[in-house]
Amino acid sequence: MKKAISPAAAAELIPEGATLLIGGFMAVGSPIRMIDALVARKIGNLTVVANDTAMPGKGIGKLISAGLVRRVVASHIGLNPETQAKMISGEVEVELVPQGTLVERIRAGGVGLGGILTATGIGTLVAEGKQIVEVDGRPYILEKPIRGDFALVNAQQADYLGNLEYSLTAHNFNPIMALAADTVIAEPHHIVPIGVIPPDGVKTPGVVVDYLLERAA
Amino acid sequence: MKKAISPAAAAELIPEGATLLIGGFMAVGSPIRMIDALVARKIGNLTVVANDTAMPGKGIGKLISAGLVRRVVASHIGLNPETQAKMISGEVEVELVPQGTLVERIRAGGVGLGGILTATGIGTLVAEGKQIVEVDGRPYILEKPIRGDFALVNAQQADYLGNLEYSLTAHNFNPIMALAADTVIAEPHHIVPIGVIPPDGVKTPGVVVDYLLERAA
Amino acid sequence: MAMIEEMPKAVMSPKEVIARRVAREIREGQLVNLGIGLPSMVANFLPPTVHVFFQAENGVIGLGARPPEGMEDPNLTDAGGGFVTAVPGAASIDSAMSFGLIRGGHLDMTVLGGLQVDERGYLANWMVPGKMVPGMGGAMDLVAGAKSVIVAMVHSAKGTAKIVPECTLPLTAVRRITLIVTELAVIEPTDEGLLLRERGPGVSIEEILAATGAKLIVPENVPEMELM
Amino acid sequence: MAMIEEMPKAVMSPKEVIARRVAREIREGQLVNLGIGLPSMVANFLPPTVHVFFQAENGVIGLGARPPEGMEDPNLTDAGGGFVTAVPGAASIDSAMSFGLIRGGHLDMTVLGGLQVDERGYLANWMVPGKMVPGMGGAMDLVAGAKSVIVAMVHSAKGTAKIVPECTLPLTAVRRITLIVTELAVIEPTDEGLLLRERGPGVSIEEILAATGAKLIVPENVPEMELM
Repeated sequence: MKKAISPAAAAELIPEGATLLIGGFMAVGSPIRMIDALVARKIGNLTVVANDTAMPGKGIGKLISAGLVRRVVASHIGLNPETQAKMISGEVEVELVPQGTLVERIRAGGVGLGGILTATGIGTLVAEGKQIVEVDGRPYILEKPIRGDFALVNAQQADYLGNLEYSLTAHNFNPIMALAADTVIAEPHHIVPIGVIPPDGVKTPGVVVDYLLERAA
Repeated sequence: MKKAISPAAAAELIPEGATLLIGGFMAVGSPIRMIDALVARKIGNLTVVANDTAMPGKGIGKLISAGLVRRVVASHIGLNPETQAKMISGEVEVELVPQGTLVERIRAGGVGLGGILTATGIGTLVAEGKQIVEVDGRPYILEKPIRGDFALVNAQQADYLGNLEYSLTAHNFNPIMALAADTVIAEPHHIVPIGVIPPDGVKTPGVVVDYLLERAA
Repeated sequence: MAMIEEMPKAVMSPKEVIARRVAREIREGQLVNLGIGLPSMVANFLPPTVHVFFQAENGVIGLGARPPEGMEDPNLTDAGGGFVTAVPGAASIDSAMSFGLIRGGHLDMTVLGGLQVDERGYLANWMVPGKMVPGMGGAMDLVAGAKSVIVAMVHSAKGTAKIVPECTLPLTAVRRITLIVTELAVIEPTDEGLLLRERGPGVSIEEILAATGAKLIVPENVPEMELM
Repeated sequence: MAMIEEMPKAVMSPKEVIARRVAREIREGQLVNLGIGLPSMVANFLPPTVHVFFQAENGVIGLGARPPEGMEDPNLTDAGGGFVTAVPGAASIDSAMSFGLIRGGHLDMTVLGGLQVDERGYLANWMVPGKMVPGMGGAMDLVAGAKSVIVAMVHSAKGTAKIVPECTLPLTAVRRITLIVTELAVIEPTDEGLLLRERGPGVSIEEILAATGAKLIVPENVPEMELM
């Protein structure tokens, strides 16, 4: 059985300067209540690893607007002019990573691989300063694993054991991030009794989830 | 819409000397009818990549007994004394791969990665002759991707588009192998109309499946 | 997916010419990824007899049209964040599976916008240093991994050539793309260089050469493009 | 999972002593992988108040006991191929997820059999060259990846020591395992060497030393093991 905690209590777990893996794609499938609690708590100096920073005032964009983020690792910031402005001003450090490489680096962190070997980015700015490994005569970039202190994931449904189901395009980075952090906090839309989610429907086994956000008021 | 073909017609697609990825774990979740059709067709010189060779007379064990296999890449052959005897006599070449490494090598082949970096096997016989890559001071074995000419996978249910669902411990290597071969032949227990498997229930998207075995007589 | 709208060619916008021409490249049963913006228009011009699967890299195979008013699902959007539907038989995929399919060679075609394409067939489409740094999103994986890469873009940007001898903007990949489709021309990068395949509706070879910064190989016969 | 059976110690088999002692190491809420054979017996001796999740590496988290006669499902077996059940709240996992959990440090404990363990705490348990080459199955990943590795084995094999100065059989991993549990002793590999922690029921230190091929560090006080 997991403990259901309030967003505020969950935010209390997270210290200044933490590295957060945050699920979502343009705020779809992002842990919205958790983000609001972080904004309310005003813990700063965060590193956020996420596909994107959404838009100002939406999803992860709220953390950027509130000035709580020092570093972003993302594939795309194009729809959030605040992130771009803060990058140019030097307030936020941004590491841009191809989307497939980003999710696979997080997976590597979660499943205990030493890194990934990908042809994506070969011959581009992305390869600069990185080790190139040849396999059977073809070059690949060695991209390092990414892990978080916390993963903040959104799910459609959780059972009392923390088994998670996702819906349609709200899967995105969530099931992968749930494997790659020391502490995993899940924000489900619904919490259901054990057995409601059949074994074959579980996308994230409850054993990797530490906390569930309590139901929305 | 996929074409439903008979096991015999599917076996006709497979030439002598082909490399087959075959799902299953001790014959649980193995494509049994497909294997029987291969035995009936007597195409030899096969390379079989699978978790294990089951037992004599069961699952992949039938291919071994029939003398159709020249090379096996597996994590375990301990419950099939025929495989062991043929390995010792030199009739069958056996490459033993740690189970987690095996499935991840097949995944790398399927998702276009240049190989995997794993600490499993470091300092053991498994590391011999392989490239060691250091990442942040820790050594990892570079294990190469595996792909097949054909993947023969078993599934609980397919829809007419080839979307696949699996059941309980019959998942095992099947969803991974379905990504890693030039031609994918799925043997479902049931074939259902489009829409019966909801999008969130699909474990293998039909776009990667080439043929479905017709329903059992 | 949608009905073919018969329109007089004269009133077609450049983008529509491009989208209608790209639509002709798509084959029955293919898995296709359409970038946001211009490339997404291509879906509107597929004949209803051609069934393809559109992948939205954010998580669905079997992307469908816009949902009916009031039936939008916040959990079902395309890569641009717009509401979409899913066709019967669609599959939800997480980002690892989505890019596994892209990088692993399962994607038959991607249609992307471009800032520059050069004589090697290399594409630059993800940043203008010091000016626009949106990030590459999925573009680098798409160009590196898709079986066929079609660049769909207007031929030049406010008088500046986008088809150039060598990209001056940061590359998206060092892979030679498959085809360039603009409102003026269809151009195929080959071993020998950029081969002019087709002319836009009513466009002369001279007009194409004038608007192109790179050297083009011009065969004797350059037919006018047929549109879907 | 099962009821504790109260049995007089005198009639306990060596394997039962081992399984009952290992059961004491398991903590509430842990994710535990039990190898086939002796290790799988451990589940029988967990008190009903301790809830753990057993992983079968072939594809389920939440492995349960044998199913009722006639209710076996051919799609639900353990890593040895035997019919099992799944507890409420179980999760099906494919092999990539299963070993992702193992290699990624999500598995709290694995209990494995052993052929040899040496003074460095290294385990050999997957082959006897020229004699038995079953393959390592999941053992190498389990030993490399699990947070805690317990080797559960009878102390010696037909008079031949299995706890040795240096493994002569091929290693399973170069990781120092956490604890050795035999019917004679509980031994912890440490920086200084193999530390004798506990004696088996009614077993003297002399008997342990005589059956052990490796050097043991023997503290002043070596209590008799308590069994579950």
